[in-house]
Amino acid sequence: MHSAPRLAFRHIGKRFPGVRALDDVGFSVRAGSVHGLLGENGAGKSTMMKILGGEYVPDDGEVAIDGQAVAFRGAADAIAAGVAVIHQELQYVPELSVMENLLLGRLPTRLGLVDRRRALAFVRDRLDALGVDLDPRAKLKQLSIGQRQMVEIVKAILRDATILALDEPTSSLSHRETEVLFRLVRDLRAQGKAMIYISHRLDEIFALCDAATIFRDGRKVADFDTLQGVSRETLVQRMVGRDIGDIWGYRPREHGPVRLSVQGVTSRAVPLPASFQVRAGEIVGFFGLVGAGRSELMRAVYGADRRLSGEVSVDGKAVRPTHIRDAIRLGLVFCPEDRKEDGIIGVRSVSENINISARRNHLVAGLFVNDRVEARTADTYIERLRIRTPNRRQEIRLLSGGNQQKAVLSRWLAEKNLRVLIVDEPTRGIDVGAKNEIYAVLYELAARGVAVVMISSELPEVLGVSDRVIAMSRGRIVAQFARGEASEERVLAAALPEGAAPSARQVTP
Amino acid sequence: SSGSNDQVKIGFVVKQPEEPWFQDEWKYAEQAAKEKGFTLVKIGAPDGGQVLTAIDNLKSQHAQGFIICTPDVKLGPSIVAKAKADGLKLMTVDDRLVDGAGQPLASVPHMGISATKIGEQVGQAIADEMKKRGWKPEDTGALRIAYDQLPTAKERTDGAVDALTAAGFPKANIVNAPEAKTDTENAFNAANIAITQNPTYKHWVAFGLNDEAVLGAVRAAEGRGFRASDMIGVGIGGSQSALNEFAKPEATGFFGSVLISPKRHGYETSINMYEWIKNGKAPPALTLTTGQLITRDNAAQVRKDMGL
Amino acid sequence: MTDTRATALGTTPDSPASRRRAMLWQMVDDYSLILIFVALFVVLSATVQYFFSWDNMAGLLLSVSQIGMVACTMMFCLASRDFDLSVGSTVAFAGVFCAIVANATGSVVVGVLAALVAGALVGLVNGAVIAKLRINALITTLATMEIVRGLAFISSHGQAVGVSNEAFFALGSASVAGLSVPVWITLGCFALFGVLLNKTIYGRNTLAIGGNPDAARLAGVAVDRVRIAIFLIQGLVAALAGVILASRMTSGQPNAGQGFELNVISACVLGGVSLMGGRATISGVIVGVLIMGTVQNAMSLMNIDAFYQYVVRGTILLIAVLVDQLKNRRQAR
Amino acid sequence: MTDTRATALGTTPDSPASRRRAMLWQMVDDYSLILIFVALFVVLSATVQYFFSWDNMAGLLLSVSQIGMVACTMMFCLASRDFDLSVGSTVAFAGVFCAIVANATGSVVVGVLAALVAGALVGLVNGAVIAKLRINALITTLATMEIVRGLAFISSHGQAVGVSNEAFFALGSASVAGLSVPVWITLGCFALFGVLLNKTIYGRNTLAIGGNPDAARLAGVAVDRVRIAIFLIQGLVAALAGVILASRMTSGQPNAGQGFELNVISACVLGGVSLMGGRATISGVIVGVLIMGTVQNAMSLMNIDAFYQYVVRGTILLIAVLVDQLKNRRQAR
Ligand SMILES: Nc1ncnc2c1ncn2[C@@H]1O[C@H](COP(=O)(O)OP(=O)(O)OP(=O)(O)O)[C@@H](O)[C@H]1O
Ligand SMILES: Nc1ncnc2c1ncn2[C@@H]1O[C@H](COP(=O)(O)OP(=O)(O)OP(=O)(O)O)[C@@H](O)[C@H]1O
Ligand SMILES: [Mg+2]
Ligand SMILES: [Mg+2]
Repeated sequence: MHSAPRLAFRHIGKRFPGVRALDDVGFSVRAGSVHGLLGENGAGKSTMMKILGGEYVPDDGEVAIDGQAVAFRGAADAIAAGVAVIHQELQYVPELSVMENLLLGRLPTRLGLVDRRRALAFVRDRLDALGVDLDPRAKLKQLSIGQRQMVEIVKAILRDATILALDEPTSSLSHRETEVLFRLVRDLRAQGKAMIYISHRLDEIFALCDAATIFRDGRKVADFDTLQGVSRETLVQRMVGRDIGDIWGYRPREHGPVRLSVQGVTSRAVPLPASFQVRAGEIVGFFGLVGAGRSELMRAVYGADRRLSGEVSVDGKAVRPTHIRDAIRLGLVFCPEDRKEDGIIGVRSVSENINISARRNHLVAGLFVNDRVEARTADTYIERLRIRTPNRRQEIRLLSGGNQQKAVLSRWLAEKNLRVLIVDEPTRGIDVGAKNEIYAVLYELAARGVAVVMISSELPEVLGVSDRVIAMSRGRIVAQFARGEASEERVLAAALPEGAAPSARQVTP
Repeated sequence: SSGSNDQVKIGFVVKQPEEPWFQDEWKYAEQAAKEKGFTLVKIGAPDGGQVLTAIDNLKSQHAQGFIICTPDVKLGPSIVAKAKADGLKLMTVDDRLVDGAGQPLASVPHMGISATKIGEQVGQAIADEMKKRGWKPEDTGALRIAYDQLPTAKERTDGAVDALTAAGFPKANIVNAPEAKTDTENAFNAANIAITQNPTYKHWVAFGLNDEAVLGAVRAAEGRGFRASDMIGVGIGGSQSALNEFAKPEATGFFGSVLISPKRHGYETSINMYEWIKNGKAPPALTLTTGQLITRDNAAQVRKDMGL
Repeated sequence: MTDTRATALGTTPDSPASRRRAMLWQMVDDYSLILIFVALFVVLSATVQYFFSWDNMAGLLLSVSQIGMVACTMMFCLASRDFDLSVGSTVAFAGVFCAIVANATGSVVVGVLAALVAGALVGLVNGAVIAKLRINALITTLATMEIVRGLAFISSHGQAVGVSNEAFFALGSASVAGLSVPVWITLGCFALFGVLLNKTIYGRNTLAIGGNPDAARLAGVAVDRVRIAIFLIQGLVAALAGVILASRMTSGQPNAGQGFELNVISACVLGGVSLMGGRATISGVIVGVLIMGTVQNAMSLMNIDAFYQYVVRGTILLIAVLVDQLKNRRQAR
Repeated sequence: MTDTRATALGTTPDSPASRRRAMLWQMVDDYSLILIFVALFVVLSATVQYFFSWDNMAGLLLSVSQIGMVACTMMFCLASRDFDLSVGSTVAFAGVFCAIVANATGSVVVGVLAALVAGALVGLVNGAVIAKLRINALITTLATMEIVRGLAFISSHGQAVGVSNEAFFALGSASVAGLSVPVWITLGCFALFGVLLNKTIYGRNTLAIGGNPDAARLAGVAVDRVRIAIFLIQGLVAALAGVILASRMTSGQPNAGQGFELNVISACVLGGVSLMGGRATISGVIVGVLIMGTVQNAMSLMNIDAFYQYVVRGTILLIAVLVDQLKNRRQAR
């Protein structure tokens, strides 16, 4: 296994206004191997991949393929050189079909016209061969996020690239889809491809990667030729620069009276009535496979989707069905899962994104924004959640994915009159250190008497953080477990649609 | 619009349906229709393409003939050809069609007054009033509120310039003030700048393609301190804009307007066309009307005399 | 976002009946605008005298022929998330320029070719400035709209330019199989650009660029080149429309086509082309064009007062999109 | 936990010199359009006779006063990712309506109020249709543009409506401290809407909606209400502009304000307001308005031929945005 590196980064440097994203970073990737890339949010991983994909031109240094320096002047150059990058922010065309997205830029033609039949046959063949279950004619906008992500992955694979970079490919994948992906990656490795794999889930790194590099603050802090014998703690320590003892840090709390009461709620996406309650100081974890309907249920509770029937109340006060502002005024808030579509306001500053909702509590004369208070709030959360940004005035779209997530979360933490916090996949795309911070924040809120609902697709996280676990399957609440009773097997067995054989995803951050 | 095929149906196509002038023409044509019992189809066609569409439309409705004021006289050959192809009798009003070489199409019966003629009348009226007030031409500037994009507008203002210079007004004192659009506000801005450029003149006169253009110039001059005694604006059309000025308690710089009778143009042409269709009596090949200057003093009387 | 997932995935097992119902609705949705138009057409045929006659239909088609041609290319432009205000000026300039060149050279063919090249050039400039210099399409084409209109006035001295060569008029007035040449050309454009949009790489790339420019670029689509091509073709077709208009009017007129751009864009948007890019169908555009033309035609036939025509036109426009919108309401969460 | 601060700031410490340079560039970037305008102004002052005179400055300001007022509200409209083509018609209708009501009641105040209410109503209809019925803003306001223009013609029978009450004319022609009332009102609008945009929850919510309407809604912004308010205020201000125009011209004219909407939108876009929403500054809009007015003014002063004015206007527009764009090129990649 001692071949020369297929791909090498040499002394790469990249600056953005106010940010040094990469500073003299280099590492190399062998053919037939998967190279893990780790680091905190904003460490520069995605920037490196964009350089590899020809999107950015590095300020310093070079990329070399087979020892030969290459200078990509656009994505097309990278593609021509056999490089395929799967980006963290999915890049698909919602209105086009799976087939067209997969073959975008290289549709087959006959007599100048697109040969749909041949294209469909080709795509079907390849999908079958890869063991991926997708309808090639469905439009991308009709697919779940996980399926869209699968399309991205397949798109890269279909290009027959020799170098493949996957930037947090599993962040929205279901358990089964993740297994499909792992199998694909292992096959590709066997075919001798050089791959870079970015993830915040360390067990994925251990499961897949042959070697690894760790970035911190735009610099390389560690290289591992092999991950044999390397411990999880070592990686975490090198990534965040400190020890994180018990990642969950759970402490039992007293629970108060019922804060959030949901009775028989239905919506267009939640056809069967759902009911549950959460007490003050309680953290309830919602687990389910992707598509179980957790997000849809919570959207209906919040009023983001029209509630067709049922009652929602906070401290006994009813929340009207379509009035988000009502919910917020009563202290019920919801942090959505789709960061890009429903979360960030891209062209506005970090501070704006944090303060947009809470600002109504400190208006001057009921109309004027209190800039001083807002600046303080923003800075507090930037420091508290370690949001990596040059300053609070930076447009949020320029932040790394994980840091955007932290800012959106801050928006809700900043609510003064917070009584019920519903967070949907709060740690998606977030690094280990920051996860720890977020859990700490959740506990602190709970200790203050907030009722917390956390949706997560990571079972260990649900089990590690929740006082109570609710399992959903096919749009229904199917089981509840007190903290003591909840085990991976039991929760998973409940969440799986009957008949499907469980093989628990061993995810611990 | 109902009726059998032997009922007379006449189209009346105009280039600027929103203009008061054409509204009036239509009004009087309607009066003729009521008297004679034929159907009048009013269509606005602001550009060449729409003229052709309008003619097709008339054919579909089984009209037998139409009267048109075209947006561009050079459309002549195509309008004639289209009318012939669609089997419609054709008369023109206000603007006379010309052929490719710019010569009037004598074969098409026409009633109107040439744009140049009206312009000359305006120029003459201004020259007369200047003489009456005893202004020295050297001290007087003339605002030509220009909109040369529109051929009629150019002909009108050029006519005024010709008449003014013929009356001894120095050509150098004529200031071109092009307006970006043909509304009062744009005329105002154009005039305002022209006045800024020529701070030496003691008096101003103004003319343009219509009353609105002159009104803008008058307002601009007022803003710069030129009151009624230092300003002679003469518009074209005798529209409500002009009458509003005359109705004001104090005289303004809007001295007068050359009124053309929409009644003759609307009523007579329609009657002529009706006779032509019904009784085969061809209208006179050319009827030239004249404009008449109305001022504060005689506006009411003149309008009454014209039957307006 | 979440609405149609279930259908595509086919994981929620549907009964055949509900599936059929869903498919029916899908059809109604897809063709709702066509249905609206058909309803409008039937009502007008029944109530408005002379509306449903061959003469009137031929006239109606002729009246929308210029808009129809350019709507095809505007569809591409909007589908790629761009915008073009300069088409009206190009129509005018091409007509004038064609007449001038034809008069100067004595050859109609040379005149027409010169006008088409000039139009393509305007489009090329638009496209290059927008794609390469990355200037907002609205501002760019607003600027070229002014410039090209100016050129039309300058080159014609503000006067209509008559053409002496009779051969020129055939283009606009000759009639084949009962329909005039401009109508045939427009039908040809519908067919051509329909195929281009749906069946060629060019069309699919256009939709991809409009749907997500970054995704298209990252997939190796030559985004800049496609955008430039879109504008270039648009300029060419606008010039063609201008030449035909000049031929119909037997002269090139520098102030022709004012407000043309808004009509074309409205027809497209009415036809369901999204201003946010990525969504366009040729059938929608055709119907959009026809609705616009039909309403105007019917108003003339009904002898509606010029002032009231404004109100009627606006109201009908609103009603058409409103009815079309109902489907989205039904789909919404 | 020692490195918390460094991470939070997220920047590797730069040298003071490079920091200062970066800040300078930042300033140039933020104010590039202002710099362009200042340069233009200086050049014109030095080369064009009468340009830099009090009379001309007062005239220039007066000539952009109507556009200036409405550009303020259009800024909000565009910032929230909407679009309004109906303002020109509203200007005309408000002028006519004000004159009619003032004549009928004999009270100027009642006339002005009636016009303002009518304008607000037009805006309300726009806003409600767009926000509640979710119809595309372009089509909606195109429809109301037609309808309202029709109403202006119908109510005035196509004629200018003179006002008999002399008191009415003061609004347009009285002069305070050397500048006329319309100019003061426009300056007031700049100040008011500048504060509204930057300092109030209304402005911030507008920008948030433009940036991402879905996210804004989930964050508790009353999206529909804000959008309706934006259109309502725009209608109100357009009506105010119309009343002032009528007062300046001493009569309400139904054909006023044609093409007004495009001028206003261009001024905004020129001033850096993004058509994609979420980005707007009042300083940019002011400069945009001033550039438009200055170019027109200077061309007239220089006696540039009307036909060439089109070309010059288009070219300057292009150059202004091009220079402004250079900063983005410098930042890219
Ligand atoms: N276009 C840009 N302009 C300004 N700053 C940028 C830009 N792109 C990235 N950055 C900054 O560069 C740094 C590195 O970002 P990058 O996306 O590479 O991080 P990452 O390691 O992928 O983080 P995550 O795990 O959160 O995805 C961040 O601080 C980010 O804010
Ligand atoms: N992979 C899928 N298979 C079937 N239906 C799906 C799938 N993905 C989404 N759906 C549809 O969307 C609904 C819920 O989607 P969503 O993925 O948001 O659920 P979720 O439980 O919140 O899962 P997650 O938050 O992990 O995405 C389901 O009820 C289903 O109709
Ligand atoms: Mg990243
Ligand atoms: Mg979910």
